[in-house]
Order: sequence, then structure tokens, then C-alpha cells
Amino acid sequence: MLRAVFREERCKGCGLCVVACPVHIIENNQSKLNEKGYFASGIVEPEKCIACGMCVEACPDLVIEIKEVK
Amino acid sequence: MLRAVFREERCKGCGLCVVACPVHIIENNQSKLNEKGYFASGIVEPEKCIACGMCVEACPDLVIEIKEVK
Amino acid sequence: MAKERLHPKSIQDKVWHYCPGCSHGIVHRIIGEVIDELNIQKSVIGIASVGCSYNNYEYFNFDVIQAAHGRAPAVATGVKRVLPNNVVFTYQGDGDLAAIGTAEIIHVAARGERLTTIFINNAIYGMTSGQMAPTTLPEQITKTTPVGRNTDYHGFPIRISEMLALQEGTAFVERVSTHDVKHIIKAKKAIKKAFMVQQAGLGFSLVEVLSTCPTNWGLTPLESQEWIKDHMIPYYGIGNLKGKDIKV
Amino acid sequence: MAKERLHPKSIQDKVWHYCPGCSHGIVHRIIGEVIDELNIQKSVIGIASVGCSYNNYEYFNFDVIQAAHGRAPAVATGVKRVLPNNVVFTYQGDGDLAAIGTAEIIHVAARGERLTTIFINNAIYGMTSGQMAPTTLPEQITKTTPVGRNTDYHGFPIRISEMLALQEGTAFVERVSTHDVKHIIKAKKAIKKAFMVQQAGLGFSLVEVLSTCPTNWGLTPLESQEWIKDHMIPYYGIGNLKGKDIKV
Amino acid sequence: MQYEIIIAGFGGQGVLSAGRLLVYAGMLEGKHVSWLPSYGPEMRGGTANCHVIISDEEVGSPILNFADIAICMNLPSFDKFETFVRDDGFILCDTSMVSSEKISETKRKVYGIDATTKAIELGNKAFANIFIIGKLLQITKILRPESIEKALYDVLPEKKHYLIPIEMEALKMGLSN
Amino acid sequence: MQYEIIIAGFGGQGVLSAGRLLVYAGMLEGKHVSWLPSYGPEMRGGTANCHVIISDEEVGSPILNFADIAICMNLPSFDKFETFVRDDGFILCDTSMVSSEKISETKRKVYGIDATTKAIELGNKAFANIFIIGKLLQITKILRPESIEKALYDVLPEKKHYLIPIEMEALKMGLSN
Amino acid sequence: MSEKVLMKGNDVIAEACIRAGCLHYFGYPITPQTEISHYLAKRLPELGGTFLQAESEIAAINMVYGASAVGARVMTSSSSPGISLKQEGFSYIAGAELPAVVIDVVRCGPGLGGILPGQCDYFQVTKGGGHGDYRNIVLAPNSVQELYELTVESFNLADKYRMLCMVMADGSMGQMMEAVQFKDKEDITVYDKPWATNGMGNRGHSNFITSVNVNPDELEKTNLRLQAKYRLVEKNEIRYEEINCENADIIVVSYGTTSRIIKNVIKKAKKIGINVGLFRPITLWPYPYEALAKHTDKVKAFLSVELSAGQMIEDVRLAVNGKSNCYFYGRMGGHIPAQQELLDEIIRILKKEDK
Amino acid sequence: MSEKVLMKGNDVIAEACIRAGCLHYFGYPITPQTEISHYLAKRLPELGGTFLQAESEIAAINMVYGASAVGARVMTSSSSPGISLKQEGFSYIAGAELPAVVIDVVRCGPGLGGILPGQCDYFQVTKGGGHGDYRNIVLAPNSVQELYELTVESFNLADKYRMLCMVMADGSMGQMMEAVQFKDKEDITVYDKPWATNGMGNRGHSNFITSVNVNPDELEKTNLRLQAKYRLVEKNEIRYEEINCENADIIVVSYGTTSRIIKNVIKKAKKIGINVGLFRPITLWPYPYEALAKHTDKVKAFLSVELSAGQMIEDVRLAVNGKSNCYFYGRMGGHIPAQQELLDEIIRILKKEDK
Ligand SMILES: Cc1ncc(C[n+]2csc(CCOP(=O)(O)OP(=O)(O)O)c2C)c(N)n1
Ligand SMILES: Cc1ncc(C[n+]2csc(CCOP(=O)(O)OP(=O)(O)O)c2C)c(N)n1
Ligand code: SF4
Ligand code: SF4
Ligand code: SF4
Ligand code: SF4
Repeated sequence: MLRAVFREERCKGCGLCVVACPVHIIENNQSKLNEKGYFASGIVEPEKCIACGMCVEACPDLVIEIKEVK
Repeated sequence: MLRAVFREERCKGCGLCVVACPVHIIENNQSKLNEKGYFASGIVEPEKCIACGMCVEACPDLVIEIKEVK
Repeated sequence: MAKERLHPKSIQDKVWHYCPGCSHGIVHRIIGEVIDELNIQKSVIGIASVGCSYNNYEYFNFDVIQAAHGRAPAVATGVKRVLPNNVVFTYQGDGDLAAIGTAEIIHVAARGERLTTIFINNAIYGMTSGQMAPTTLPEQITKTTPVGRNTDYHGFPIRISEMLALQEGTAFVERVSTHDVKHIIKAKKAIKKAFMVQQAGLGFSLVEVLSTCPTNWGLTPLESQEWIKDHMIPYYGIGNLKGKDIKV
Repeated sequence: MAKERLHPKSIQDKVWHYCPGCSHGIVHRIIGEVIDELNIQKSVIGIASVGCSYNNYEYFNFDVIQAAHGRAPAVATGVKRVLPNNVVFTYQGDGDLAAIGTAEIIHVAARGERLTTIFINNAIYGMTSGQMAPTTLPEQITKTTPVGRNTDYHGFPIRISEMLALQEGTAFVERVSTHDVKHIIKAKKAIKKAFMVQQAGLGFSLVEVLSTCPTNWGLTPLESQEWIKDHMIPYYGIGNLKGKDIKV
Repeated sequence: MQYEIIIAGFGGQGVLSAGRLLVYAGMLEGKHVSWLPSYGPEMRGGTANCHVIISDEEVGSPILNFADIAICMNLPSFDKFETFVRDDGFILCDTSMVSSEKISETKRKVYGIDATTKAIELGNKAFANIFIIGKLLQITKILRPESIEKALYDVLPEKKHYLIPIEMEALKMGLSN
Repeated sequence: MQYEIIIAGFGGQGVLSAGRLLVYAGMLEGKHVSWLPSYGPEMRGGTANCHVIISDEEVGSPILNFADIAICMNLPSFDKFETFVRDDGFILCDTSMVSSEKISETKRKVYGIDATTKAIELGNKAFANIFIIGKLLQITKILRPESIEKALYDVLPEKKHYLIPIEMEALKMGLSN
Repeated sequence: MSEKVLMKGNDVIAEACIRAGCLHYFGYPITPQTEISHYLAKRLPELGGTFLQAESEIAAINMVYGASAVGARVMTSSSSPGISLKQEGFSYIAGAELPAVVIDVVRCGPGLGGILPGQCDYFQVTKGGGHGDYRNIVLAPNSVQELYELTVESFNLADKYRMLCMVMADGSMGQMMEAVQFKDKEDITVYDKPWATNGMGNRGHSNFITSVNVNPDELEKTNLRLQAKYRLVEKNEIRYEEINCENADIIVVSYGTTSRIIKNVIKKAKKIGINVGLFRPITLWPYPYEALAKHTDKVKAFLSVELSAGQMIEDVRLAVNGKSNCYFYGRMGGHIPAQQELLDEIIRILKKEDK
Repeated sequence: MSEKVLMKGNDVIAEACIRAGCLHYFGYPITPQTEISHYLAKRLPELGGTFLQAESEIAAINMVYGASAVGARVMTSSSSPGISLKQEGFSYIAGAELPAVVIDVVRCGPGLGGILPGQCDYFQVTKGGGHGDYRNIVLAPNSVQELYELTVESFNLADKYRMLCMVMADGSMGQMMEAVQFKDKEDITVYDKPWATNGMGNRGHSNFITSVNVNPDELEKTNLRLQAKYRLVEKNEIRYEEINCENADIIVVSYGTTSRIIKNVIKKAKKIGINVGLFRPITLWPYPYEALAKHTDKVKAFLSVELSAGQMIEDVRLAVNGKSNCYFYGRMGGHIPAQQELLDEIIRILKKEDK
């Protein structure tokens, strides 16, 4: 299945993917900092992902790839 | 009488006044160099001068004045 | 609609140093993808400039030359005249291109150098921490316009795209925006076309990208997107200015 | 119609060094007369540039500052910001203004500095003995375009007036010519108006004067006049580009 | 007495203002002080640090090659500045950002406070620096809390003064931690 | 033997090419030569001059502070370079441009030829320089007329070669004047 | 004297400029001196002066040229690459004999280099990076207090000699905060400027400002006049500080930031019985050759410590003129030598000299 | 060897450039070196190379930077004010370690100055007019023949060391005509340029050219590498000429145009029993300090003769290091010292030394 995969260590928590997602499954977790000191975003309901790539377009930090996940 | 007066020592003999003069009374004397080494122009029939100032407009070297001559 | 979107080959696997929400990252990704799609990774030569993206050669995975402030178009000219068959582009901010580099960009356009310029217009100097740029909007507050840009005192923003479109050597100019996905996709199309216009040898091509600088605008990334939409686009307009009908 | 025409007060009584038939002299005379007519000899400050007219301060009879090549607009800005009530103008050739000084002239226009620029476009570098200028016409032969300006190789002439008219800070732009008396009289009108626009504080004003350089064109003074008419005017056009309707 | 302190962390953690606050308070107490920030593109998503000197005598060089105290607000800073501390000095770190494992590895004396976690609890991770200052004051008595409060009023722009009571609360929490 | 010559006149009088012709011919005759023009804005409606050295030995400085011969094609040049000539040297001048009054005032030996007048008679004031060269050759025998002719063919662009017979005629007139 | 306040070096420069009566600033942003313009952007328009962000460093220096030509006190500020771009302008200012103040907050080169502190532009500022025989006065403060005082002074010097006066600091001087005490009133000399091209008015004759002269006699005369002026500056304006030089075993020559480290080193060295002297040139041009030369008989060696590959060392050697040994120690890239590092170097040198 | 031909210095430079295999020229007109571009404007396009008149000197040097970055032999030429404008570019070229050739036909300064010959930019070209610790190789020919040979050589040196090599002539060198004899074939070394950013191709990794590094450790390392290279150049590339130095009473140090006058003076002096030596540095950087120093014991004095207010004299003094007296004689504004004038000066100095 094609799905958005977040490389969390690249994320700067800007939140642009959150608003870009047409199915509203991306969230920015305001409680845990990644190693760069940012609150990273991620998909909360992966199974709902339609792999549209909108988040890829929106993300300024190349955090997200759309790829086959088993 | 108002008339064009040539300050010959300023003249570089470019000939622009010659073509500008509506009454065709300016000539460029090709036989005598002025102290700068140019053939200077001058009015050949002063009494025909209508003091229109066309030559003043045309001259790049401020050679000509229109002024009262006795 | 779903298709694989992997890390572009033409982008190295490094975390870049831009601030959260900064458009530089978006445009970098687009450039990487376009170069992959045009299959020119081996021949493209990028010219980095002076601004927050000064070291984009650490991120791009193709040859890059770092140029002095404002001089990327001249450097690119030197490159292209020696290697007319390589694809050459400059990547410049508004301080770099529209202030110190004004003469250089106008003259590559006038000469019709077969070059592409990606012009990041974020209406401010990012790297040096937020001074007025030539493209700063009227009333906009920056470190050097502390009570807002007063056009009577500081002058008017320069419409770079319009000015360059006027040059006969320019083949293609488009102003695009990064404020939402729809426009980001359009931006990519324009950038791709600009490269193709160069490949076709038609003249100079430029894409002006209305971009965010959340850090120096003092806004969140999301607010910054809004600010492009609400302030920059109304002032500058977006769309094609030259070469719309070119088929490449 | 007959009226007295004496040596202008604002011009010193010296023989200038320009070549026979050179338009510099015509424009100098016009400037002197306009300054006399506007009665601003005591307040005007001229900025000389680098080109054949580099030492026009020896001819003008008012205060003049000689500026570095291309930088007259910046120098003028420094002057005008300190002395906003004085009339300040730059006098620049096409090498000076349209090549090395491109950034400076565009930015005074964008800033809307209350300055006037007299731009002598003779399509060539005079002082340095006849190299291509940014305004050199296509096919024109110069020392650095020995087989003629090839737009594909050397680029296209820059239309300075059009580019500067585009800037919002610009109030008045007109392109005039010196190729015959009728046009010389029009040139004077434009120059006078440009000064008056400055006095009215309306913004930047510029007059581009299509001019001869018989020496480096390799033509006689009369042939040079023809060349303006037959080649320069068809390419550049003459007339007002901005501020036609301003009443001053 | 002369304190040489380095304060380091992520760009957004307020390490520069922490330093500024310290020297300002120091000056208010009549001491000789200097403050020198690292500056530049590191600011963009990178790390920042500043060198602070608070002394009874005139300050020589404002640039530190060693410090009595290193305040490390994140892991990279801890790694970088651990060896910067003199043998008789100490490290003060934000334990929300530096793992206890790491801490246990160093030979230097280390104090800790989970400043960022506490700051997030207080509603803004930007308060982390003031927790740390509180802890510093607890350990060293280098400055009086009142001086910090006065410094806050002088240093912050008027429109941010409403935050000072919360900041002082954080300071006290640090002081008593 | 070494000849140091200065040639001076108005911009349009061909003083630079006269010099060029001399050194070219000198080289053809196997001599060491140098030529140095004055350059710059003087060209615009002003005066021009060049320094010429024709020598049997290697040339030291190409710049002259004194000359054996000054060729003055106009009055300002005469005024300027009169004192430039060594006591045992001479001045050669265009008597159409320098009055005999002036000439009588100098202590230097002076030769004259009314080159410009003659040139105008021949149809072009630009021939004045070749008259002068003829005169120079007559006085000094520094170079052979044939070398000048050969130099003319080498120096002038092809499309001006048709002028060479007239120039040689002028040269001969100078030589025999 | 007013109270001590804590300020950043760059802010102090800006404040000093205002206090010196300079109300016109033209500049272009560059790290590490941008705060100067932020400060002035706020204050100068309030005071009825000019703050103008130019389109480039070149435009800025030429705006300064224009403003100075009409008689204003005027300044610009920049850092290394920006200073390189202004070289033509500096040469014009010298040729036209205009007063102007330039602040140079030096970073690391060459090229875009880095933004950390450097002293690697010593040659550029002292020997003339531009073309032609000209000189600029160069002041090198080493504290925020001195930044203030010398910046004010630079305007007086510029006006007095009608020449460019540069204040050379480095990134850390500009960025550091330290206490500074402002005077209640500055010592400002107001100079008549009859040469200013500020409009002919009733002057009766036109003025002009120029640096060109195609007549060699006249251009040589201009140059001789400039040289005479420079000799006068050399006579009147040399400044330096000596610490512990009287009985020193070795004299360290150092200016700006590095000289402060030496102050610490002197203390450290004393503890181990070494007498280190500090000779600190405050004017880098004119250079205090004679004052430095006075020590040649008494010390074992001289050591030039710089944030460079070795530049001022040439002036030290010119001063010492073979009468003693001269050594160099430098760091580059933004690194600052540590006290111990310098002390070790001093010990090494003294050992060598004692052999 | 082909036949001798009579050519203008500037034309010879242009021809030498082509012979050295440099097919790319970017420049901006300025007197007294415009003929270089006239020549190349005709020839380079015929040869399939590039002649491009840039919009400014700054654009030109940055075009050179770009062309060099992709591996081409490339040059520009200019004169004093134009060279000042290129200083930032020079510093970038040094920092990025790019080979490039720059011809500087020096005129008189400061400012717009005059267009007559000068040597008043010696400091600028030898001490680095730009920012940062860097050096350019500087060659100073004194004949049209040498203009040719050294111009060709400059391209080899630039490529060999990956640095900027400058040929410094003056207005009269560029304008004079003299016989020159071209080689049938030039000694051109072709250097591999694996660092060139000429497109990744099948290289397998991307290249980049840069002069920036914000990491002080790395930037210091870059600077140390540059310095090591400069030491190597100092070791390998010093050139000079000595005439009559062996038994000289006084050694005149002089380069370029003025050194030719000294040749005449030597002959003149011999006639009145004075033995004058000429020490002519051909590389102005690296400067032949040691070679010059070898003479300190034997002569009564050194005299630096320059078309300046006294610049190279500092290098002479650094070389002599107090072991002999150093004098200076200079002219400015385009004036060239006359032989007698110099001889008189020499007599004056010798009289003083004999006392
Ligand atoms: C010659 C020179 N002048 C100034 C600078 C300082 N400087 C660095 S980046 C920059 C401008 C950055 O603004 P912009 O081009 O808009 O890019 P951004 O940082 O916003 O991406 C300036 C002025 C420099 N490095 N070199
Ligand atoms: C920095 C610099 N570059 C180049 C020059 C040489 N230069 C003198 S005048 C000139 C251009 C003259 O052309 P233009 O401006 O068209 O004026 P014109 O002589 O035709 O009146 C140039 C390039 C210079 N003096 N300074
Ligand atoms: S857009 Fe990218 S960087 Fe921003 S929150 Fe989403 S994944 Fe993180
Ligand atoms: S226009 Fe003037 S310069 Fe020309 S010929 Fe007539 S008078 Fe003489
Ligand atoms: S300062 Fe602005 S332009 Fe620079 S990285 Fe940050 S957001 Fe982007
Ligand atoms: S060279 Fe041309 S522009 Fe210059 S004075 Fe002569 S004709 Fe006029």
C-alpha cells in the first residue's frame, strides 16, 4: 500500500502538512520534542491515508515520502 | 540690430549651423584653420541675418550669440 | 492520483538549516524533482547566492557554485558561455537579486543568456535578520523600517518580473506562490517550464516565487502563508508575464 | 521671433573639449539656459559622471560633484537627502548609466528620489574610444562588436526610459533627440519640465537624449545627425513616456 | 570573584536572553560584566550560545576558552561544551533535553533541572531558560533574585511585562528545585 | 646612433601615425625602435604627441624627457616642446601652423615646411604628416624613403593602399623641399 | 558623566554616531554589524536626519560621498566583503578630500568566509585596498567604551583632515555587551566647509568636488598635497597604549579583541615570573612605529598576535627594523587564541631567545 | 622562433592570452588597456571562444569566477579604479581556490585620477586589496617581449596553484610599441581539474565551489591550506633580474617602466664613475626578499624608485631589515622621472652616505 511516511527527525513542526492534508489525519504532537528540538508532526490514522501527496507538496523540509508500506 | 555673432575661436567647424540656418548665410571656410586647428564657420552675408537663433540651437560649441550689433 | 513520491535523487539526504515553515525548503524540493524529471542531474549546474540559501550546495546533489552577493547571474554567464550545452540556473533571494544584484540580473536578461533564475521573493532580508528588501511591501515593518515601509521615504517595491519581462532577451517569466498546495504545484510547473525554455535555447527565463520568512516576519508558518495570500499576492499579482504560449 | 541669445550665465566662458559635432555641447548649452530660466543657478547641484563629460564642472557655472563611474545617482541621493530643497541632477552617458550604473539608476527611480537625470544616449562608449554600450543598436559596429552587434551573442539594447518609467517612484520620463533644431528645441522643453517636476517634489525625472558621437561612429557631424534620425529614432522612438500630463 | 559562564541550546530556547538577563542583573549589583553571543546562520534551526562574565574586577577578554559553568539546554550543547568546563566548575543542564545516561558519562559535576518539561507545563517552552536561571541562583548565589526581577523589567519591552510574574514564579520554582 | 624624436600636433594631424610609420620603417631597416603615444581625453579636440626612438642599440626607457628632434605640427606643440630639444638637436615644424615670428624667437635650430598648406593643396590636410616625414628624411637621412613606402603598405589597411602613391609623392616633395 | 549602561558594541557605535552630530547614515546590511543600522533606522528619522538602506555597499559609499560633498557629517558601516566593494569609493573620497566615517566590523575571509571575528583585513584597511596613493585614518578600539569614544572622535578627525576615518572593530567587539558611560556633552568641533558644493548661493563662484585631473603637473601637486597631509596626521594623531612595557621580557603587539586576551595573559605570566608587555596600537594608520621602536633595546623579542595569517607583523618588523626578533602568532577562521595557548607561545619564544 | 613584429603592449597581452590557450575573456572598458579587448573582440569569437563585454568590472570578475569554476582558462583586464571594484571578486577567487588571470594596466590615482602611467597600486596588488588573508601572484614585466612571455606564464601559474595571477603593467607599457618575437609553440601545461563544477556527468558525486564555511575549525583549516600554498609559491616562483649589482655602490630597486629608465641611468652613472646596480623584482608577490637581502653588506644604500608616493619601499625595507639605509624616490600624477633627475638623486644619496 502507498502511504505517507514521515521522517520525524527532519520535521520542524511547522504544521503546514496538517492543513494540507485533505483527509485530516496529520497532527502536530505538542508534547514531545524531536532531537532537533521541535515538536514533530505525524499521521495519526495511517490507514486513512490516500497517498495523495498533498503533504509532500506542502512540507518545506522533505519530511514526507509516499511509498509502499507493508 | 540683433544679429548672429560667431566667436570663431570656439568653432570646431562641424557645420551644423550651416544646415540649420533658414536663410543659408552661414558657410564653413575650408581654407583657414583657427587657432584650435579647425576650419571655422561664419556668416557670409550678415545683413541677411534674421536673428532667428536656429544656429544657436544647432551649435554644439556655444560659438554663436544673437546680440545687438552696431 | 496516488503515486510514489520518494526523496529526489537530486537532493542529498541532509536536514537543511532553514527555519520551520520557510519556503526555501519547498522550492529546493521542487528544483530537485524537476531536475530528476528532466533527467539533467548530470549536466545541470546551479549557482547559489548569498542569503539563507548560501550553502544549498550541501543539499543539492549536482554541481553547484557559490557566488558573491548579487553576482550569481554574472557567474552563471561565465559558466554558460563556456558550457553552452549544460543547464545553468541561479537561485537568488530578493536582497541578492533585487538590491545589490540589480545590474547583473538585468543584463543577463538583456543579453538573453540561456539561463534560468529562481527568484525567492520573501519581501525581506532573511539571513541578515530581517531588514527591508527592495520587494518589502508598503507599510511592512522590518528592522530597517521600524515604523513600516514608507514609500515616500524608502521608495516603492520593485516589480522584478515585470522589469525583466520588458527585456528583449527574456523568453519566459512567471510569478508564482508557495502559500498553499495548489499554488505550490503551479510553481513547480513554472519552474519546469523555465528550465525547458532554457534547454530550447529561447533566452532567459525566470520564476519569481512569493515566499515566506516566518522568522523575520514574526509570524507562524501558517500565518505566513496567509500573509502571502493577503498581502503579497494582492500587491504583486501572480501568473505568467512572458512566454505563456511557448510550447516546450 | 528674433531675441537676444547670450552666453548663458550658468555656463563658464571656456572652450570645451568635446569633438566637433558632439551632442554633449548642445545639451550643456540647454542645461545652462534652463538653469538660467528657472533662476536656480544658486541652488542647483550637478553630478558629473565618468565619460567624455567627466569634467563638465569646468564648464558649468554652478556647484558640481564629479562621481565615480555609474554612481552619480547614488551621489545625488546623498546630496538630496541632506539638502532636500536644492535642485539636484545627474548627467550621465549610456556606458555610465546603462551598464555599470544600472542598479543605481533603477534604485533612485524606485525610491522616487526627487532628482533629475539627463541621460546622454549616444549608443557607444565615447571616452574610452568606441566600445559597445548597452544601448548600441543591433548590427552597429563598435570596437568590441567589430562585425556588428549580434543580439544573439551580445544581447539586446536596453530601453532605459521604458524600464525606468515602470518604476513607481518615477514621475517623468521623456526621450528626445538632438538631430535637428526642431528636436533640440523639444529636448530643451523636456529638460526644463524634468527640473520642474523635481521642484514640485513629484518624484524622479529623466530625459534620455539621443545623441551623436561622430568620432566613434566614424561619421561626420552631419552624417551623425542623419544616423540618429535613420537608426536610433526608429529603434528607440522619441516622445514622452511618463508624466506627459503633469502641469508644472 | 569572577564567574565565567557559557549558556548554550537551541535557537528558540532563549539562551541569549538568559545570558543578557544575568549580565544585566550583574551590572545592577555593581559588578563588571560582559556578554558575547554566538551569532550567524546557526540561528536558523541550529544552536546558539553566549559567553557571560560576571566579575568583581575589570573584565579582560569577553571570549571564553573555558568556563566555570556551562549551562546546556540541549544535547548537542552538552556534547560540545562538556569539556569547556574547568575541573572545578560544573554543568547545569536541562534534563528534559539531556538524557541521564549522557550525564552519567561525564567526569564533570552536573546539576540538572527538567526545565523544558516544566516550561511546557507552565504553558510555554520559552520559559525554560528562567527555570534554569533559578537553578543557577540556587547553586551559586551569584546574583539575587530581586536583581533578576528588576532586570526583567528593564530588559523586556513594556508589552511583555505582564509575563514577568509568571517568569518570577518559574524562577522561584527553579530556585527551590 | 640613436635618434630620440617627439612628434606633436593636433589630434587630426596624424602625428601618431607619423611616429608609427617611422618606427615601422626603422624596424624594417633592422634597427631597435620604440613608440609611445600620449593617450587619453586630450584626443578630444586637443593635442597629441608620441615619443619615438630609433636606435642601433637596445632601447632603454621608451619615455623621453629630452629629444634630439621635435616635430611640431602646430603652435601649442612648438611652445610645449621647444625646450624639450637638446642643445645639439633641432625642431622641425609645420610653418603653416607656426608663425615665423615664433620661430625666430627660439634658440634652437629650426627647420620648416608648410606641410598643411601643401597638404590642403594636395586635397587633404591629413597628408601634412607625410610632408613632414619627407623633410625629416631630407635633413637626417635617418631612414630610406623605400622603407617608408614599404612601411606604408604594411601599416595602412588594404583599402587605403590606393592613397600610397599620393603619399609617396608628398614624401618626395618633402624630401626635396 | 551619565550612568553606566549595558549595551551591545554595535548599538554603541550607532549611539556614538548620533552623539557626534552625524545625522546621515547610508548602509547595506551585513553580519556582524547589522544592529548599527537597526538602531539608526529608528533614531535618525526621529532626529530629522537620514537613515537610508542603500541598494548595495557601493551605492552606500557613494551616497556618503555625495552627502559629504555638500558638507554633512555622514557615515556608513559594513564588514569585510562589503568593505572590499567600497574600495573604489574610498579612493575617490581620498582623491576628492572628503571627510567621512566608515565602521568596519571585520569577519573572517577570504571570500564569503565566515561571520566570526577576524583581523584579517589589516592590510586592506591600513595599506589601502583601493587604487592610488592614499591613506585612511584607522582607529582600533578594544572595549565598548572605546568604541564609543573613538567613533565620536573619528568624525572630528575626518572633518579636521578632510579624509576618511575608519573605525575597525571585529565581530566580537560589535556583538558583545559591556557597560559604557556616555558623556553629558561631546567634544565636537564644528569645521567650516567653504569647499562644500552645497549650492553656489551668494558665494560668488561655483565649487566643485573632483578626484580627476588629466594634467600630470596638477595631479602630482594634488598627490603631494595629500602626502603632506598624511605626514601631518602621522605627526599629530598617533595613538597607542602600553601596559607593562617598561620591564618586559617580551612585548606583545596586539590590537582590538586580541589585546584584551593579552591583558589576561600578562597576569597569568606574572604568576610564573615572566614579564609580558602589551603594546596596543590604537591608530593602525598612522602606525606608532617610533613608539614601538623605543623598546627594541630593552626586550628580548616582539610577538605580534593577530586574528590573521600575519599582517600587522610587517608593521612591527618595519618599526623594529632588525634591532630585535619579531615573532607572529595568529588564529584564523573565527578562532580566538586562548590565554594558555599564548602563554605557551611566549614561553617557547623566550626559551629560544635565551639560548 | 618567428619573426620580430612591432606591436603595442596591449595587443601583445591579448595575443599572449590566445597563445596561452585562454579562449574566454570577460572585461569592461577602461583606459589605458582598452586595446586588449578590441583585439580579443575580433579574435576570440573567430576561435570559438568567448569575448564578452560585461556590464561592469564586478560582473566581469564574477564571470571569470564562473568560467574558471567550470574549468576554463579565463582572464579579465582592467586598470586601477576597475581593479578596486574587483577586490571582492579577487577575495572570492582566492577563497574558492580558482585559477584566473587578471591584467592590471595601472594608471594614476587616487579616485578617477588620471590615465597616465602609475605604480601607485603596488600595495593594492601585493598586500591584498580585498578582505581576508589571501595572496595573488603578481608579475611585473618591463618590456613588450616580457609582457608576452609573462602573460603566457601567468596562465600556467594560475592553473598550477589554483590561484589568481596578475600581470601588472602600467599605462606606458600597455601603450608603447616595441618589437616582439613570438615562439612557434608555447609551453602550456594542461592541468587536470577534477574539482571543476562542469556538470556531474559520470563523476559519481557532485562538486561544489565555495569560499564560505561557518565552522571555524574548517575555515581555519582552509586558511592554513591557503597559507601553505602561498609558502610553496614563495619557495618556487620568485623571479627577479639583477643588473650590475655585483660591484654596485648603490642598488636601485625598481620594476616595470621605471626599471628601464634605470638601465639608462646605469650607463650614464658609469661615465662619471658611479657604479649603480639595478635590482628588478619580476614577481612583486612573492617578493624576492632574500635575493635582495644578499646585497645588504656590499652596497652603501638602496634606493627604491617608483611611480608612487612610496609603496614598494616597505618591501625593500623589510628585505634589508635595518642592515643598510633605504631611500625612496618617486614621481606621481603620470610624471616619469628623468634619467638626470635620478642620477642627481643617486649622487645626493652617495654623498650623504659617504659622510
Ligand atoms: C557583499 C555583501 N554584502 C552583504 C552581505 C550580507 N548578506 C548576507 S545575506 C544578505 C541578504 C539576504 O537576503 P535575501 O537575498 O533576500 O535572501 P534570504 O536570506 O531572505 O533568503 C546580505 C545582505 C554579504 N554577505 N556580502
Ligand atoms: C570603474 C571604471 N570603469 C571604467 C572606467 C573607464 N571609462 C571611462 S568613461 C567610460 C564610459 C564612457 O561612456 P559613456 O558613459 O557612454 O559616455 P560618453 O563618453 O559616451 O559620453 C568608461 C567605461 C572608469 N573610469 N572607471
Ligand atoms: S510540513 Fe514537514 S516540517 Fe512541517 S510539520 Fe509537516 S512534516 Fe513537519
Ligand atoms: S555649429 Fe558651431 S562649432 Fe559647428 S561649425 Fe557652426 S559655429 Fe562652428
Ligand atoms: S530567516 Fe527567513 S528566509 Fe531564512 S531560513 Fe529562516 S524563514 Fe527562511
Ligand atoms: S568621443 Fe564622442 S561623446 Fe566623446 S566628445 Fe567625442 S564625439 Fe563626443
